Formats: sequence, structure tokens, C-alpha cells
Amino acid sequence: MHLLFYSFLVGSIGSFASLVLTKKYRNKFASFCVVLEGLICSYESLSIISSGKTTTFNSNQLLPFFGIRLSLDPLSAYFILITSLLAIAVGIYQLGYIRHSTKAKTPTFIYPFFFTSMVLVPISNSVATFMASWEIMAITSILLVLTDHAKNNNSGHATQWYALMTHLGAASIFIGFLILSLGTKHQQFSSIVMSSSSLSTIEKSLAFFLLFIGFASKAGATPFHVWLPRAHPQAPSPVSAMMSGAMVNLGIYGIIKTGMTLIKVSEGWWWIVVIAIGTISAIYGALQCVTNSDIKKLLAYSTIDNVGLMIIGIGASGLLATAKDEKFALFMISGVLFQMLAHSIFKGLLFLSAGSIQYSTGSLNLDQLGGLLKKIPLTSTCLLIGAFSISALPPFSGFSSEWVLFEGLFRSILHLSGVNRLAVLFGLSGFALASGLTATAFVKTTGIGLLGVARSSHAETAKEVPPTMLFSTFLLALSCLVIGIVPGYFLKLTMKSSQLLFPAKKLSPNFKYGSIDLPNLATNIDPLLLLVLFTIALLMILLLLKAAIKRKVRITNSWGCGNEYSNSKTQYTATSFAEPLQRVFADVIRPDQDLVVSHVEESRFYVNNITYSNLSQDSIERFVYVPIKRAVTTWGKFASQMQNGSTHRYLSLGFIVLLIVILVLS
Amino acid sequence: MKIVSMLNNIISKPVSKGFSKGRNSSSSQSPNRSVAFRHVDVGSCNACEIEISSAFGPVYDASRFGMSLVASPRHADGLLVTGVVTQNMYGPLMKTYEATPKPKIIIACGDCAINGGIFKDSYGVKGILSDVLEVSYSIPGCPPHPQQIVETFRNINR
Amino acid sequence: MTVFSFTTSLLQLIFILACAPLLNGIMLKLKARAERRVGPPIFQTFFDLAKLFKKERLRSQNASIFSALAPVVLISSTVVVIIVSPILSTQELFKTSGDLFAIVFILLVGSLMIALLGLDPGTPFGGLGSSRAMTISSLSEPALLVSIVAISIQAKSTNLSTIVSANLSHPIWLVSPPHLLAIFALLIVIFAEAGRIPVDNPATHLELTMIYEAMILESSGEDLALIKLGEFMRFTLLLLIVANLFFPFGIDTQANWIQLILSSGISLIKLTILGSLVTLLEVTQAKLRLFRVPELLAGAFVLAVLAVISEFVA
Amino acid sequence: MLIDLILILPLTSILLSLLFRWSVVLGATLAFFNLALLIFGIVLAFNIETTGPVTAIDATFYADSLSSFMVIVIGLISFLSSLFSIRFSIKELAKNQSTLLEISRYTLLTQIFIFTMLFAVVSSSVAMIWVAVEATTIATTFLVGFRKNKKALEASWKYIIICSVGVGLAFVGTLFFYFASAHIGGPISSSRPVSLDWTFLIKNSKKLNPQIIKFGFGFILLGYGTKTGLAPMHSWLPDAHSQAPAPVSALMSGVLITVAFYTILRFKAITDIAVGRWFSQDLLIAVGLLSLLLATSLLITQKEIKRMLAYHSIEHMALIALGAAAGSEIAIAAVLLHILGHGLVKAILFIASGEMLITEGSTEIAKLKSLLTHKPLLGGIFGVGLLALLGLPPFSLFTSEFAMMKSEISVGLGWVVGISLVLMAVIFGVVVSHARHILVGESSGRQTLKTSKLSNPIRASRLTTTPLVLGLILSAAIGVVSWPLQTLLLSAAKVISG
Amino acid sequence: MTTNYFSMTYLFSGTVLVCAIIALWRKDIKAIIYSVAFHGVALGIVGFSEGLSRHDLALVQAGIETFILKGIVFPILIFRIFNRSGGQRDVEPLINTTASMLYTSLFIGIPFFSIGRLPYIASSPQSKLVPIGFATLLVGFYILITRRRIISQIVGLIIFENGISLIAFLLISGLPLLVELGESLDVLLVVIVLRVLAITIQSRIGNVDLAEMKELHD
Repeated sequence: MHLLFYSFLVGSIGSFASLVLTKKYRNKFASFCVVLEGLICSYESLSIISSGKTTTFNSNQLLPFFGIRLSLDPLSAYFILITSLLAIAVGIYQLGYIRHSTKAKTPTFIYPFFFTSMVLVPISNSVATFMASWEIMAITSILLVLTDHAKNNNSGHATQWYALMTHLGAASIFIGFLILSLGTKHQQFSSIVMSSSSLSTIEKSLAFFLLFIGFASKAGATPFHVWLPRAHPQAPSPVSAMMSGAMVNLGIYGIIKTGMTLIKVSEGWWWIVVIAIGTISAIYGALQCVTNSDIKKLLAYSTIDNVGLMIIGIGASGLLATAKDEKFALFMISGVLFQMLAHSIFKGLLFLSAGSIQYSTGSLNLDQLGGLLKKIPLTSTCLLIGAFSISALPPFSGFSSEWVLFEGLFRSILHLSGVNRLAVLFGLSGFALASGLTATAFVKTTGIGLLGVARSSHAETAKEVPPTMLFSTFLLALSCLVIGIVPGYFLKLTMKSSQLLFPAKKLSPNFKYGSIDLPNLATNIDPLLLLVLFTIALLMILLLLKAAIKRKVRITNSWGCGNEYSNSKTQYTATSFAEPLQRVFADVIRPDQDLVVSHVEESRFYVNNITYSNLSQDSIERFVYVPIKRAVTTWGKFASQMQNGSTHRYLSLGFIVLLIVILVLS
Repeated sequence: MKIVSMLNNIISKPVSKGFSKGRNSSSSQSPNRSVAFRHVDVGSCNACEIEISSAFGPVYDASRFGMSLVASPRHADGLLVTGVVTQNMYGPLMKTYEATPKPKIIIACGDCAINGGIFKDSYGVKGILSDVLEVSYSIPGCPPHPQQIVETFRNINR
Repeated sequence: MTVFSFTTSLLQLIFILACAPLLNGIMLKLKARAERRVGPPIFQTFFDLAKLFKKERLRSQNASIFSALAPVVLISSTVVVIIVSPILSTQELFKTSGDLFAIVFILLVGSLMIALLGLDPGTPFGGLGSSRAMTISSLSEPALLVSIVAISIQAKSTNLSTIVSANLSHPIWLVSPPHLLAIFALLIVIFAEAGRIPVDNPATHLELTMIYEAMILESSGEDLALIKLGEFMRFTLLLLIVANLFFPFGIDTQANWIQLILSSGISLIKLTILGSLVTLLEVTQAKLRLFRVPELLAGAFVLAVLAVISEFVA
Repeated sequence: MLIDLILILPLTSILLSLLFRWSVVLGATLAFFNLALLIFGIVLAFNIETTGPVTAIDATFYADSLSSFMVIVIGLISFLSSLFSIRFSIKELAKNQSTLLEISRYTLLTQIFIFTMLFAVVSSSVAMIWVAVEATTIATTFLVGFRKNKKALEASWKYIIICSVGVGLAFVGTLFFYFASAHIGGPISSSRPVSLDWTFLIKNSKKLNPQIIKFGFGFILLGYGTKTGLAPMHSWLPDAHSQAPAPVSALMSGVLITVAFYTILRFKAITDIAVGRWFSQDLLIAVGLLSLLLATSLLITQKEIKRMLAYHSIEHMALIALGAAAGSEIAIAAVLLHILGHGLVKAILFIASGEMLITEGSTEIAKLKSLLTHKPLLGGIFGVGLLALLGLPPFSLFTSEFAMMKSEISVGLGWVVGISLVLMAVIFGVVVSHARHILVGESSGRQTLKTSKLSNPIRASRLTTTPLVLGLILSAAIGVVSWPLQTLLLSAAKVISG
Repeated sequence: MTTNYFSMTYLFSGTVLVCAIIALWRKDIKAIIYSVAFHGVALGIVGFSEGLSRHDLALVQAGIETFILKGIVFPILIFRIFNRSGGQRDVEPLINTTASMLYTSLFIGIPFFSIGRLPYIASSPQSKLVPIGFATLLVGFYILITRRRIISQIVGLIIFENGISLIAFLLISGLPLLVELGESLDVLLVVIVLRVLAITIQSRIGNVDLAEMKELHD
């Protein structure tokens, strides 16, 4: 625990030093401090996970009226671990990135605090402490999203959405916690856990759903997600990486914490709702991910998709726990945590690679990119590895984690009954559709962005990014590969962390060579073996071909069906790539399509110009949030008549109330 | 019902005629077992196309000798060119030629491809096939008989 | 790893390598006969492939390393699946990794590679093909995974070998409605994944109607040969897996050498029968419009869900 | 002794500003005096903490920890405001917008204003509090009308009419308290009105006739509520606060309204004992929710920063009223912390808006653009101030709002918290959207930068920004660190919650 | 003696209310000012007689002070504004006079109905008259919300304050001296400030109709 405080100190030193130091040393020192903070935190969390102990820290000197209460257990340590690992990579990345992106001191100043608050959230042990660190996390991230506001008009809008949604979420969490703490007459989480059974079902359900909505909105679950695809793309890439890779996890943490520890005995139907939300998020996120052409926006939507998968897993685990099948509940929740680890790493990688692409080309619009694999091979390779991971291709991390998730869901279907089973089946279908769509989306991203010919001068003149950025992305890419190849070691870690949730049951995993082999599953995977087999096959084929055929390759033009005018413009674009799926799911996506044909003056049979536009907006935003916004504005306009400037009207209000006072109070 | 008639088709004798399997070709070499062509219409009146398609129909069935038409010159062993080379199709023809892997076989199918036929020297015509490419085989006729086409295919050797 | 399992894996590989082109030839022949043509000889596909290996290799100037890599990766990923799946024997190499989910995603590596290959040269038709292929692939995913669940429920395992062995010891499972529904759903998915009629017409020449062909328009020579071979192998593999799920009899379960040899023969028969059925279907059916395909896949998905549900009703 | 000092200090300031014309030296001296006031307030608080309430001049003045707390608040905000006054006055004179005489008069009135507020919080008699509160209205009317243009005059007219009526009603309420107190044998009409003394009233509050107290409290709430900016007679507030010069707005929004609320709190303590807590609770909830609703609705279409801030004051007063409705010790302590935090932050924001008026020439939302880009420090202060005002940690408003809401729920007012959270969320959205217009953006901001560079740009002065930054840090500090404020807050809360 | 004083109190309290109603009724500004003056005089007499009846010197002082302040000083101050502004008659009020009189009769009744229910009110004859004070206050308030000229608003406010004073005299026989002084000073200052403000407004903006003064709005 104390190590964590030292790490906070290191971070703060870095951040304050960035205010004082000259431009030359500012970034270096701040990044160094962040990396150091990350290292200390990850060391501490690893040691906590391996020892399985819980340490606490209480102080009344801070936070008036409430005091701070902290408690570090293996579960929170796991979240800290993920956050710190990502923070280390991002810290290194920033060395190269910040230099060109912004001259202001603010991001370097705020970033360590953002990190610190993300460490504080999982170790908060009382309502007030939690809310304070939660809000600090929100505020720092809001400020970080604003970093590029001077260059980018959208970031203001994004921030506005983000701030509002995060505030609503916090309000929901706040009421939920208050219901819990007043129902149990306790402030501290550890005490709430003890006496949560004294709550009535209605209280519990109300608290659960308020908390769930709050946390789900932070995690970005549909329909509370609208801020996410706006804020994540607008933030500078290192920040997006942290937000998508680490901050979103804390929403998941909140859901797990609420449903599995704070409220000890949960109701089955809650989890069915949770699964439904998860499924909708997964499908909706994946769909929007497919149809968007802006890399970072697409990545943000895929975060929603992945969060959906995790929420489905949590729901299934909750159902298993209510059905007293704790063994598989534990397995399922470990799967969720594993998926989270994988997601954090590959999403961090993808966002950082996207940042690198933006850095070297100045654009993130897939329709303007192309041919990057030849121009910036190293960055492109990193992006490819990220894309393969997220598409769940073996042997990368996404495959292993989704395998565990799938097995968990399969087990849930086997072990549950009735409507619960149907719910999980529903979730599994969503999981399947989402994973298919994700693969499509990332074929689009890599295929359109990295392959083919440059579609604009942006991509034409791309140059490789500085070594620090490359190093950071390679680090993450390597982690993707390692997690994918030896998932056993990591699953063991997640099981140890989640053991806390179901202390009674123990799985006896057999993780030889990092493979996943559980006796209860009756199946196993060994990605390492698969990789070895694949490599052997690949090498043998190549050797055979080399031995048998010794012809050189002739380089020619692309075969465009004899078209004499083919150029980079005739390529498929990201928009056209997604068009079939967009058409299939038109009812959900509701794209704004517009075709304007203008004719020459003389005859309407001669076309002068055809303009086709295809805008896919977030339909949930359009049909849920925008009407609310409009209603509020209308109300405001109406209400402003109250204050029309007439002294007489103002006074007559008082007069009426005075009469009422005289009449009523005597 | 459909399936029953299909089964009946399978059992009954094929309608193909003219050549029987394993009959000798005009060449002394072993017959070429697999030849694929990309068909290029550089200015044909479409009569040749009708004959080509019947060459691959049930009666003449060129596929039984391993012949096929493919969609991309990259997959082909050569070009099956019909019609006189028009100005507009000259470029695409050359592109198609370039896109074909070596060794390439160029077949001029029909009189127009061989000598320009009735379109010779007319407006918009660039020339005949042999002006622009080295023709390996010619199939005369206006239009050529399917049997002739299949015959030419069978005579191709490497 | 035992000598037997190693031999099995090797034999499976050789078996599929040999049978894949043959199966294609048989199907082509059958199709021709159904049209009352003589049709190409059943070894025609071997000739075609052999010719292609000898031809010149052309590559677009826009192409990246993917064009060279994708065919090899396609084959290698298929080989990995062949090695770990129970085709001739349920004895697994290294006792591991014959998991259905894993198989699906290893095969997905190949599909994705081909989709990327389509985008690599920067031509309009490549993009068109890969867009359509990925659309279909992503829509078939739910049906695929749910039918996997349906198939796995009775054996309580997603391991293919375990399922096959369990089915063998409980033959009554094979004719249960859930099993049949699941197999049917799986077959539809395989049609979609392998690009057969009614989803895609492998014999089309018109670029605008193409799905899978469009992605490989740019490949030539050895690349094309590898891709074609890879696709035949995948199709054969998938058919064999379905065959073993639907009618596992004849497969070796006891590490018996004689049974293994027998099993190869039986598998060939199964393959021929299944191939003939597929051909019949292809000849009698028209290709669906692209935007009717989602309906077909949705139907498959519903069948798979029904399978799972009826599994628990029974 | 300390109380005398606390009153003598502003009196000296008044004398100084009467005697001398305004100069930078005078401004600095006054600022220093106000700083001394703050320090005396703190000393007073420590004193009271150790020895108990103190009195002065034959018990005419009385200070318990609540009073000392209010003295601290007044001292703090006055100090900030008088610092900015220097900058304001220099600019006014430099731009020839006001004459030296006007500035001197302005300074004098401001000092009188501060004095009357201090007088209110250290008076022992509730009637004298009334006199002082009424005097604040008189002192500020001309400050509101300082600009002497149509708008300013209109604002000051509305201000004085509505506030006089309101405070007049409060006097009726006071009379009824007196009436009740007289009937239990409190001495009437002697030279020293003991029966109106706070100490007498609170001691004997059990004996007071509940019905009269109820009647009286209704008037008190309506009357002082007017001055606090609570519904239904809140309407003067946006006009007056927006038209007054920024330092005065800072004082009015920062402390004046809370001084009025302080009075309500005192009466509430008596009423709670005499009638029972439910009564003041119901009234405060009604008034609070109504004000919150009004503030929310009217914030939506705001076009001007200072009006926006003024409505924000109404919102916070409503929150304070709701917190006071909960009535528990923690709740009152939180209310007091909120008074301090809100005063500090609101003063900072008003001063920042004054600085904007100086540097940008306008406080209209539509005319301000991308402040963060071309005036990062001022924009940053304003932005962070808004965040603090919206109740985000680490600023003290978060802690106080959290504690108030928690206490509200714990006395069974969950529905109130629910409604207020929804309304606050709307406010949050609206304010963030306004803030975006003001602070964030690109192109037009750069243009302004260029044009302003051409025409001799006015930079934000260090004199303004440094205290503001320090103020924000202070606001964060009191939100994070318990010591030593928490003790003071709790003992001050004990005065009210008993 | 006491009854005599009380009947004086009774009489002049009534006069206070009647004068207020006259001010509401009339439109002639001069008449209004005179009625306000008489209003103040009557209020002073109430205080004076109460003081005499209770032998309370402070109250007598307060009465005299009120007499001077509200009976003499205020009317003079208002006259000054009036002389500057000109215009004999008030503009049509927001609610016409007939309706106003009807409403007034309605809400004058309210205090009589409700104040009487409070305890201790009936304990002394003076405090029984408190509703008169409330009625005066309400009439003053009503003038404030209906009249549109600056001068009549000031009149309304004065009547309002006088109502409060009357309540103070009747309810508890006046206030402690210090408070009374403070209160009077405040009211005086308010009226002075209002006068200065009124003059400034007149000189800067002109003779304004307050209902038109709506520059500050949302």
C-alpha cells in the first residue's frame, strides 16, 4: 500500500516539475515519472496478487467529514496492474508524441493525476473516497480530452458530451451508493459487504441498477455510450489509449464490485438485464465499428463492443453465482478479467498505432489513407498485430481471451436452466455476431488503411514515427503475442485475482507451457503448439516452393479489367467496404444517404454532376439523446418568459406568496 | 422433381458428339490437359461469342478436354480474341495482354480477328489482331463453327 | 505424442491433400453429367493446379507482402486445422487443441488473409470481393458458433474429438432433432464460408456478381494454385468434419492401425457422397442475390438456436 | 476585543476612503485591511474554539463560532474583491470611463458594504441583524447602478424595490419573534433589547409559542430569502449581479447572499426547537426546490456570463437551503462549507469575468470565443472555476454537496436528492455547453488573437490572476484537507443544529 | 385615560389604512402625496398615543420621530421628485382602479381572517388591531405591483413600510430604541436613495413608465 503512495508522490513530482521545467526537459522528466509510477504500481499490484492479501489504509485528515478509506486487495490490484502496464507504454509513447502535438504544459501536468486517480478508484473503500477519486478521474480525463481543442473544433463538443454523460453516470452511482450505505448504515465498502443482506429486495435492486447504469455509462455500454465515440477519438492518442484501455475497465470494475461483492446475494433477473445490455452493446458497438471510417472513432466503437462482451460475461457469471455454481462463475469472471487484460493491451496498441498514423500522415480518415504498409512498415505492423488480436485471430491475445469467454458462456448454457440459459444463449449469439463484425471492421481498417494505394497526399508522404513511439507500440504488440501464446499464465493471474469474489471454490487449473487446460472443461487450447505447428507448416511450404519453383516474380500494373483510367480513386474505400453491412443493418444504423444529380442546362438526360453522401450517425444519440436535449432547450426558452424584465411581475410573485404565507401559516 | 430429372440426366448418356474421349489429336504430342482462356471481345458482332458459348455447351463440350474460360487474364494461359481491333478496345486489349502470365497463347477467333472481315479499314478500327499482337492460332469462319473452335483448342500444345 | 497420432496427423494431411482436388473433380464431373455434358475428367483439377504451378507469377506494383504471404498462410492455417482435427482418427496429436472454437478461428486466419489479399492491389473488384466476403463471413458467425454450441451440448465439450467419440458411443444422439438441426445450420454456414451456390457461384465470369473469385482476380501462377488448393482443402476439411459429426462411424477411436486404413476408405466414400449431394444442390439451385444471403444466414442462425433450445427440451 | 477590532477595521477603511481620494496606495491599504480582517476572523475562530463565544460593548455584539466563520468568509472574499478593485479602478480611470470622484465614491460604498455585512454577522440582536442587512441593500444600490446607464439604473431600481419589500417582510417576521419572546417575559423596550438577543431566544426557544414562531419564520424565510436569492423573490439577483462592477458582484454573490442565509439559519435554529424540525424542513425544501427549478430553467438560455453566474448563485443557495432542510449537524457543517466554497469560487469567477470585460471587452457568451487558446491563464481560471462550481473534486463544493445530499437522504429526503440531482445534471450540461462556447475553439480565436495583437492587446493582469489561482488552490485545499476547518465547521454547525 | 388613548389608537390606525386606500384609489399625484403625508401623520399619532397609554417614553419618542419622518420629511422628498418630473396624474395602472378596489377589499379581509387565529393576538386590544397593519402593508405592496410611475412606486413602498411600523406599534408596542432608530434610519436612507435614483433615472432616461423598463431580461 505504501509503495502506491510513493508512486503517487513520484507522479505528482513529475506533474509539478512539468510546470517548472524548461521545454527541453519537461516531457522527458514527466514521462520518466509516469513510467516510474507505473512500474512501482505494477510491482506492488503483482506482489499483492501473488500474496493474495488485503491491506488497508484509513485517514481522517483528508476529505472533510468523511475521511479517506483505502483497501488494496487482489481484485483491485489486478485493475491497477492493467492500468499501470498501459501507463508505462503510454508514458514511453508520449516522449515522442507530445513533442509535436502540443506545446502546452497542461496535458503533462494533468496526465499523472489521471493515472493516479485511476489507481485510486479500485482501492477506494468508502463511498466518499470512491466518489472523490471517481470524479477526479472524470475531471482529469475531461481536461485531457480537451488538449487539442485549439486545433480541433470537435473536441469541445466531444468534451461537452463526455462531461454531461459522465456527470449523469456519477449522479446515478452516487444515489446507488447512498441507498446502499444508508440501508446498511455503513460508509465503508467492507462493512457494506458484511451487512448487505439486511437490505430489502427493492432497495437492493434499485441500488444495483443505479450503480449499474452509472458504471455502464463509464464503461460505454449502449445506450449510455454516446460520449465514448465522441470523446475517445478527440483526445490525443495516448489519452485515448488510457481511456479506452484503462478507464473503461473501471466501469467494469464497478459492475463487478457492485454485483458480486457489495450486494452479496443478487437476484437472477438483474443479470439477465445485464446480459441484455451487454449483448446490445456488443452488437451495436461492432456495427458502428464496421460502418465508421475514422480510425479512432471506429476503435472507440470497438471498445463499446468489447465492453459488451465483458458485460455479457459478467452477467453469465452472476447467473452462475446465483445458481450456486460458483466454480464456473469463478471461471467466467476470470474470463472476463482476462478479456479485459487482452482488450486493454490491444486497444492501447491500436490507439497508439492510430496516433502514430495520425502523427505521420496527419489524417485518421481511412478514406484518405492507403498503402501505409509500404510507407511506414513498422507502425503498420503494430496496427496489424492489434487488428489481428482484436479480430480474435490465433495466436494473438484476443483469441485466447475470447476462447475463455466462449467456453465460459458454453458452460453457463450447460449449467443454467430455463430463462437464464436462454439469456446466456442470447448473449453468446451477440458475442458471435460481434466477433464476426469486428473481424470485418478490422479487415477494413487494415485493408483500406495499410494496403492498396495512397488515397491522398497525406498518406503519400507518410514517414515513420520516432523510435520512442515505435518502441512503445512494439512493446504492446509483443505483449499481445505473449498473452496470446501463453494464456495459461495470465489466466492463472486473473483467477488468483478473482478468487476473492468466490473464496469458497477453487479451480485446479493445469497450465502446462502456458496452455489452458481445465479438467472441468473437457477441452483445452494450446496456442503455443498451434503456433509451432503453423510455423512448421509455413516454413515447409515455403521451402518446398522454393525448391520446386525458381521463377522470379514479374511486377506489373494491377489488373483493373482493362480499365485504362484506374488510379487510387477507383479503389474501394472504407465507406464502400462497409456498405453491404450498412445496408443489411439499415434499420439499426439508419444512415443518412443522399444522392444529388445535377443535369446540364440543355437536357435532363445529360448528367453534369453526381454527389453521393453517406453519413452514418449514432442512431441512439439521434433518437434518444438529441430529443431530450431539444426538449430541455424548448423548456428553457419557455421558462425564460418568467424573467421578462417586468418589476411588477417579479413583485406580484412575492405578493401571491405573501398572501399564501398569511393564510396558511397563521 | 428437379432433382429426379437431374438424376436422370446423370444416368443417361451425354449428348456430346463429334469427339470421343481419348481420340487422337492432330498433334503427335500428348494432348494439353488444361488450357484456360480469357476471352476478349475487341470489336466483334457477337456471332463469334454465340459460337464460343456453344463450344462450351452440352453438345461440343470443350471442358471435357480441360479447356475453360476464366475471368481474369492472370488465371489464363492466353487470350481468345474476337472481332476487329477497334480504337477503343486497343488499350484494354494491350492491358489484358500485359496482365497475362507467360507463356501466352493468342487465338484470333473468327474472320474479323484474322483479317478484319467486313469491318476492315472502317472508321474507328485500329487494325487487325496480328497488327498488334503475335497471333498463335487462328480460327477462321464468320462465325467459326463450334467444332472448329474445340478442334483448335485441342491442337494447342505447349 | 505417439507414433500413431503422428502418423494419423500425417495421413490426414496427405489424405486431404489428395482428396481435395479429387473431390472438386468429382463434383465438376457430376455437375457436367447433370447438364448432360461429358465434363472434364475427375482429375482435371490436378491438371489445372499442376499447370498453374508452372506458370509465371505476376504481381501488382501496388501489392505488398500480403500478396506473397496470404496464399501460404491460407494453406498453413488449413494444415494446422487438418493436423489437430479428428478426421481419420480421434487420437489427437499432443492430446490438445482440437477445439471447435479454435478451429473456427484458425480457419478465419486464412479467410482474413484472402480478404486482405483482395484489398492489397488496390483494384475496385478486389475490394468488392473482400467486402462481400467479410459481410457474409461476419453474418455467418452467429449461426456457426451457436451450432457449435448445439453440437457440443450433448458431449458437454467443445472438443471435436470428444464430441465425435461421444456421438459414436451414443448413436441415438445422431438422429435427435437438435443434432440434425445443428448439422443443417452448419451445412448452410459451410456453403457460405466455402463460397458455393446458393451463396456464391465459383464458376462465374462476371466480376460484378463475384464474391470469392473477385478477391483472387489478381493472383496468378503459384499463388493462384496455392489459394485454389487451400480452398479445396478447406472445403474438403469442413465436409469431413460435418461428415464425422453427422455420421462418425468408421472413424478410428482405439488407435488401431487397420481401422485407420479402413477409416481413410470410409472417409473417401463419405466425402464422395457429401460432395455429390452438394453438387446436386448446386445444380438445382440458383445463386441468391447478395442481399438475400443475410436472410439465408439468419435462417441458419434460427435453426441453430432452435437446436440448442430443443436440446434442453428433450 | 477582537470583535471591536473586527468592526473598527472596516470603519477605519471607511474613514480612509472618506478622507482620501482614491489612489493605488489607498486601494492597497484597503486590501491590506481586508486581509487583516481575514486574519482577525481566523484568530477569532481560534479564540472561540478555546474559550467559547465572546461578546463586546455590553453584549451588543456577540460572536460564536458561526459568526467567526462568517467573518472569515467575508474577510476572504473582501480581500479578493478589494485586490481586484485596484485593477478595476486603474482600468476605469485609464479608459476614462469614470472620474476619480466616482471611483472614490465606489470605494467608500464598497467599504460600507463590507462593514454592514460584518455588522450583521456579529450583532447579538436579531433585529440589529435586520438593520444591517437592510443597510447592505442601501449601500449596494449605487454600486449596482455604478455604470449609470439604462441597464444599470434599471437593475438598481429593481434591486432596491424588491429587496426593500423583501427585507421589510423579514422585519415583520422579526417582529413576531419579538412578540413571542415578549410573551414569555423577555424584557420589552428597555434600552438594550435582550429579548431580541440571539442568546436569549435560543435559550428560551422551547417556551416560545410555536404558532407565532411558525408565522414569523414564514416571513423570515420569504424576506431574507429575497436577499438570499431564493424563490419567489429571486428576480433581482441576476439583474443586480450582472450590472454591478465585477468586484461588487463578487462580494454580492460571494458573501452578501450567504449573510442573508446566515440569518435564516439563526432563525431556523430557534424555530426548530420551538416548532420542531419538520416545519423549517418543509418550508426550506419547498423554497429550495422551487429556486433550483427556476435557476435550472433560466440557465438554459443564458446569453451572458455574469447573469449565468448569478443564476448559478440561485442554484447554490437552493442547494444550501436543501442542505439546511436536512438540519443535522453534518448537514449544517456542509452548508457552511458550501457557503465558504461557493463564496470563494463565485468571487473568483466574477472577478475573472470582470477581467474578461477588461481584456475582451464583453461578457456576452456569443462574443467570447476560444479564451483558452489566446488567454490560457484567464480561460483556465474561469474553466477550472466553473468545474469547481459544478461540484467536482478536489474542490470543496464537491465535499459539501456530497455531505449535504448524504444527510438529506439520511433524513428521508431521498426524493429531494433525486430531483435536485436531475436538475443539477441539466445545469451541468448547460453550463458545460456555455463554457465550451466561451473557452474552447480554434479559428475565430486565432483571428481575435491576431487582431488584438495589432491593436495593443490587453493582457490579463498578474494582479488579478495570481490571487485567483491561489484562491482556486485554497478552494481545492479546503475540499481535500480536513484540518483545521472541519473543527470550526462542526462547532459552528452545533450552534444551529443544537 | 387608557380607553381614551386606545380609541385614539383605534381611530388613527383606521386612518392609516384609509389613507393607504385613498392613495390606491386616486390618480392625482398631489392627492396621493397628501394622503401619504396624512398617512404618516396618523401613524405617528398612533405611536404617540400608544406611548402615552403605556407610559413608555421610548414609544412616545418613536411616535414623534415617525410623525416627523413619515408625516413631513417623506412627503417633502416626494414632492421634490414630483416637482422635477411634472405630470399631474398617474398613468393608468396595470390593473384598473375599479378592479383594484375590489381586489383590495378581498385581500384586506385576509389578515383579519387569519391573523386573528394566532395566539396572544387577542390578549390585548392593541394587538387585535394588528390586521390593520397587515392590510396597510398589503395595500402598499399592491400599489407597488400595479403602479407604473416611479413616484407612485415610492409611495407604495412608503405605505408598505408604514404598514410594518403600524404592526410594530400595535403588536408589541414598538421596538427597542436602538432598533427603532436603526429601522427609521434605514427607511429614511432607502427613501433618500430612491429619490436620488429616481432623479438620476429621470435625468438619464427621462420620465419612464416602469412597465416599459424591461431591458434586463432573459
